[in-house]
Amino acid sequence: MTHEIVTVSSNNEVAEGLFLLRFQSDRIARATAPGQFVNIRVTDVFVPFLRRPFSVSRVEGRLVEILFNVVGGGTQILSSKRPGDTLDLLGPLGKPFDVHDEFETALIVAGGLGVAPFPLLTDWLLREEKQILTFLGARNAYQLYKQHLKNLRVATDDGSEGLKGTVIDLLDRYLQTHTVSKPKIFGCGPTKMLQALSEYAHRKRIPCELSLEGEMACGIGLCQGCPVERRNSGAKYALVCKEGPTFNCEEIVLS
Amino acid sequence: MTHEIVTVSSNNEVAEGLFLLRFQSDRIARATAPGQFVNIRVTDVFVPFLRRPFSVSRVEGRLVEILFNVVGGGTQILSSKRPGDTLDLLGPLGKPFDVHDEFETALIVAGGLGVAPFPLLTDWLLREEKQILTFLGARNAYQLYKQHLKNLRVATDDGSEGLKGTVIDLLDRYLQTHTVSKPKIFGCGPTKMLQALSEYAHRKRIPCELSLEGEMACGIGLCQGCPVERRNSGAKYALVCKEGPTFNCEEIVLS
Amino acid sequence: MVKQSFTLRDVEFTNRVLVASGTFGYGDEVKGLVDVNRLGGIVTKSLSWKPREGNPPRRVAETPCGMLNSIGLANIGVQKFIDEKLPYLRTLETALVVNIAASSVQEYCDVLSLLDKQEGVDAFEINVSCPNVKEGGLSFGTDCTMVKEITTRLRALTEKPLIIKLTPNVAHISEFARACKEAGADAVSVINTVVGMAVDIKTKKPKLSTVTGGLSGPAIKPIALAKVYEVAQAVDIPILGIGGIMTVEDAIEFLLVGATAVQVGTANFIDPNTGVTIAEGLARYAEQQHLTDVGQLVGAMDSNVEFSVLQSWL
Amino acid sequence: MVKQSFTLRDVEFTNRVLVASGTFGYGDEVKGLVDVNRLGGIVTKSLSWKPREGNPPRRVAETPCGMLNSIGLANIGVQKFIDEKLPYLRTLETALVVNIAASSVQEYCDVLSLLDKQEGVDAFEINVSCPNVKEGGLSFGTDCTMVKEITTRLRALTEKPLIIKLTPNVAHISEFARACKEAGADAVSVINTVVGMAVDIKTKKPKLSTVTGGLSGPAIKPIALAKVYEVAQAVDIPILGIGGIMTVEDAIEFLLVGATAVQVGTANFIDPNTGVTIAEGLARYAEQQHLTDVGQLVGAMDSNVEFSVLQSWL
Ligand SMILES: Cc1cc2nc3c(=O)[nH]c(=O)nc-3n(C[C@H](O)[C@H](O)[C@H](O)COP(=O)(O)OP(=O)(O)OC[C@H]3O[C@@H](n4cnc5c(N)ncnc54)[C@H](O)[C@@H]3O)c2cc1C
Ligand SMILES: Cc1cc2nc3c(=O)[nH]c(=O)nc-3n(C[C@H](O)[C@H](O)[C@H](O)COP(=O)(O)OP(=O)(O)OC[C@H]3O[C@@H](n4cnc5c(N)ncnc54)[C@H](O)[C@@H]3O)c2cc1C
Ligand SMILES: Cc1cc2nc3c(=O)[nH]c(=O)nc-3n(C[C@H](O)[C@H](O)[C@H](O)COP(=O)(O)O)c2cc1C
Ligand SMILES: Cc1cc2nc3c(=O)[nH]c(=O)nc-3n(C[C@H](O)[C@H](O)[C@H](O)COP(=O)(O)O)c2cc1C
Ligand code: FES
Ligand code: FES
Repeated sequence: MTHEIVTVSSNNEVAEGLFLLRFQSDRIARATAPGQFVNIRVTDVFVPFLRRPFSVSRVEGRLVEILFNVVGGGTQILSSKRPGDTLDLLGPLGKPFDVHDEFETALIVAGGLGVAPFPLLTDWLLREEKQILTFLGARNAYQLYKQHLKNLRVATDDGSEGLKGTVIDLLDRYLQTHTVSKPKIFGCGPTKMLQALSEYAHRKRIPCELSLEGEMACGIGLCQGCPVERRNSGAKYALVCKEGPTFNCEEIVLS
Repeated sequence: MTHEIVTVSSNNEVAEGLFLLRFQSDRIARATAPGQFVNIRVTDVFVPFLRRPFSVSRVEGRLVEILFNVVGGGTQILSSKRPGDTLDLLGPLGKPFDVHDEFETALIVAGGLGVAPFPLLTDWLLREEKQILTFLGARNAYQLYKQHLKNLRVATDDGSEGLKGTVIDLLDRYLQTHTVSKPKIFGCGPTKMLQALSEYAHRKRIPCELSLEGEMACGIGLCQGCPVERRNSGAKYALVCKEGPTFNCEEIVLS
Repeated sequence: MVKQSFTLRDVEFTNRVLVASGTFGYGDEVKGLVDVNRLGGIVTKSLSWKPREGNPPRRVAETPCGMLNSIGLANIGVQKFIDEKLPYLRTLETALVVNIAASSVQEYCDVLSLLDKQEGVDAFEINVSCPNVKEGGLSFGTDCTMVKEITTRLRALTEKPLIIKLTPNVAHISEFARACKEAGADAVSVINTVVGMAVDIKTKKPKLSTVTGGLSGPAIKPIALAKVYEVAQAVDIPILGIGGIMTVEDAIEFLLVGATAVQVGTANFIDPNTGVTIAEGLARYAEQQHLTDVGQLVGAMDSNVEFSVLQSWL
Repeated sequence: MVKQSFTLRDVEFTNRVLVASGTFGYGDEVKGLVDVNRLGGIVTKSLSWKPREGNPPRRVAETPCGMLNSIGLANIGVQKFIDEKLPYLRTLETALVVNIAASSVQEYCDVLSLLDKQEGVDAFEINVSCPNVKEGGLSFGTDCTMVKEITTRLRALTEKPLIIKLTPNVAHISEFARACKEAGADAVSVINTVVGMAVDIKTKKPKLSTVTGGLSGPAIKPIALAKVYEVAQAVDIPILGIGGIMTVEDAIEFLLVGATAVQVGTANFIDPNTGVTIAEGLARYAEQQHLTDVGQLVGAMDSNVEFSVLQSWL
């Protein structure tokens, strides 16, 4: 983890309200594993006051990509950054997805902006020579981001592209009609979708790792502000910023 | 007084750390008399929290000019405004200089950025067919702003231009060697200079109006936050934003 | 049309957004700039028996997301208010709440009695955050028995709505609210400013001439919400919520935690129209939420946690 | 070279900037990111006898120029701290202040006694902003006699510097400081967080699971300065100034009003290096001011106004 001032090299709206921001950082480009995030100070006045966490979406040479939705004040300011502007950030932070364990087929399941961490994961999985199937869900066709993903299948709430339904329906239909060898699910998206996904994975006995997005104050384990309930023995809560943001879905209770 | 969102048409550094900002507003261009000010909200986040008051420096058609120094957060943000950006402002505010009373020669005395209100005053005095003599003081030649002033004489602390000394010395030397008919002093600048100037005017029995710059919260008489001590009978304090910012120097005690 | 009004005793306030004492002058400063008749009510600057000059400069200082003030209750005095301000205020449709400050219980009574006879005065708000000269200047507002005494004495003098404005600078504000209710207050205003200070490190002097002052603005909004919530849990009389309200969303927060209405203060210095904007925003919001009455938002916060001092949060 | 250090009893702090409890973990989270040896001291997260899980989510919420927290004293417990954290902390040169939280006077005593024996523990800071289970959860910190009792009991148990951390959520904090001094405290820390809350109007639920929480950050700086000033006028024991310190200028303000040293809290969440940056900035500032000792800034505010509750500022 390092604290750096980096330079924005590009920042474009790639889908409805969805921005792709690239910045230069050798260190972060080299050190980041899929599922990790950077914590960005979007302004040096105190509004918004806290840093804003964003998954590293992809790395290309010394360029690092983040993908973000404009949902409030912080992302608004971030969307106004121009090439040459600087960003004050801490990263890479958090525990990455595990890509080394005993699986052969990665089932990547993303809801909306949950797609953010998966381009980088895809690159790593390819290096590990894993099979990859990607299931992407969004409200409508305009909000889809499909770059740098493999074997893509799409579901939209309004049916404007792909299956009309949830990304879980999409996954389920596929698995009913195909057999996949040694599957493992990688999921990211809204909490409701993650709840459904982890139930599904549990029922189907498919190993499943999820990336969570909870409110954070520090992002580095200082404040104890980001608990998620543990399912099993031991401490009652885990810290999303340190012990996560990726968790095996059997470990945690999503609420 | 109106509340307007105006558009910046230009904003340039015209001297060391000194910016000239032009914006478009028929209403303010028409309604403003010399010595009045506008109260600008430089940002819609809460830092800085309060509006920032600036004298109207000059009016040209529907263009209004303000002249400002970057001294802190608010003026920093203001200096970054670009043509096309909007400004939220209240104005014109405050009591203008009196240009109609019985004088023939206006002695304009400005210290540093105290020059701000005088281009507009000069235009009005010319219309009233008054004589004008302008005495300008600054730290050094780089900080001088000399546009749209008449019969200009200069003093600098370091002697890099004009007389080496204060603007009061400059004024005094002139009045010792020249006779002026029915003079009246118009002064604006740092409080210390205004104190010296009002003593001088008092000693020489020259009528004198000063424009003050105190901290303000509202700028429109709501908060009682901008008192200046009255010299004579009646209420102990006057409100700079409403009963000022221009005062006859015999009315007030500068502290 | 959504119902916006609320009543205290027999006085109707046309909507739930008032402007707070000391932040709107006597209501006549903003002619032409604000249509004050679209406000639920105007609360005047605190009035005392004699005029007050107020504190020497410097009286205001900016702070992060807020400001400090040390005005010193500068006001024109009750008689001049009656002679010079009331005639205009009478012509307005919006409710007029006169705020009273004093340095003795007797002064509170004298000012209120004189105003109670005046046509056009709809209600009273009592500023107890004033130094009690008898007690060597200790604020009335931090002494629960004093607050109760003032309320009792004033209650006996008027049939008009009597609102006590509480200071947040106490350990348990709900005790003060209870005392006010028991003494017959119709409502409480929560909160007045929070004690604060700032230093100019260039001059090494306090920024305010009085060293300490009153903190207001968005910085204190979370504090004000907690105080309103504490009071709402303790008493059932109406609460006027005050503190850092800048937007309609802020106002909704106050209603949800239990405020019957809100007062907009410091925001007026940035935009004197804030109160009107919020009043209209509240009506629009209530419509979107398919409510028939903005009042349905009051205390509508959905919380299973019952209020409990047991909580330790650090 | 400007002198930067100060001492409490026989413990020397190499400079006047510490990191505040609960905002720097146990000092081991930021290895590689912060050179903690350049801090005047580290104050640990509050430790209780048994480990505490803390409050359910949501525990933090952003506010204008600040944040609310409701961590619930989540900590690993004193024994685990001794076994797993202290060995590393011992290797550091910076002073180690262990902060203690408890739900009974006895628990305070037990935790302190156990720690007092441990090598590497330099001083104690007592967090009295904890619910007193005996008293139905009322915070110890708002009860002056309780604070005095805790101080007396703990004083008897240790020769190490004993610092009582006061809550701002009282009417007259100076009374509490006096009680601490009389009971033998070596210093007081001023302030802990201010009670606050926030509501999510989308869900109509309080943002924090515990409804109310503790407000911190620049928003409370003016409040903290006023409390430090009030305490400095009342007692002559050292004060550790805390509240919204983000920059060296902020720290200077605290020293000027009477703080012997400062603690940096929430700022660590935005930049964990803030404490080090401020410590070095203070030394540089003192040099520019031609001081021989940063301590010359302590209480150096130039104010003719003697502190007086007589001031009314509205
Ligand atoms: C580990 C982690 C990784 C993340 N990665 C990404 C990413 O790659 N791309 C992306 O667009 N966003 C990501 N987020 C969410 C992102 O941090 C928030 O959207 C952002 O902080 C909102 O800031 P804001 O000031 O614009 O909105 P705010 O004004 O803070 O909030 C606006 C709205 O967004 C909601 N919101 C705020 N923070 C979060 C959050 N952490 N999670 C969910 N909702 C939130 C608020 O409840 C509110 O309704 C991530 C969050 C975490 C914790
Ligand atoms: C009626 C009036 C007219 C003014 N006209 C002009 C003008 O035409 N051009 C111009 O450049 N400035 C003018 N000023 C001063 C201007 O308002 C301040 O410089 C500005 O508000 C500083 O804002 P800031 O956020 O940049 O600085 P801040 O961060 O607020 O303060 C930075 C430094 O500037 C000092 N300062 C802040 N406000 C004032 C003030 N009102 N007067 C003097 N010093 C101050 C502070 O004490 C501090 O030392 C005027 C002020 C008033 C009251
Ligand atoms: C400049 C100023 C003057 C004030 N004067 C008074 C007053 O005379 N009487 C009073 O009861 N409250 C007074 N107040 C307090 C406000 O009415 C309000 O309670 C407080 O500012 C908190 O609300 P806000 O954050 O919206 O400003 C004053 C506040 C400010 C900022
Ligand atoms: C997330 C968080 C956790 C805290 N935990 C503790 C704690 O365990 N014990 C304690 O005495 N103070 C605790 N505090 C209070 C801080 O130490 C400090 O007194 C307060 O935050 C004000 O300073 P600041 O504005 O610089 O943060 C905590 C503060 C925050 C923000
Ligand atoms: S966000 Fe601070 S510990 Fe996780
Ligand atoms: S600045 Fe508010 S009355 Fe003058």
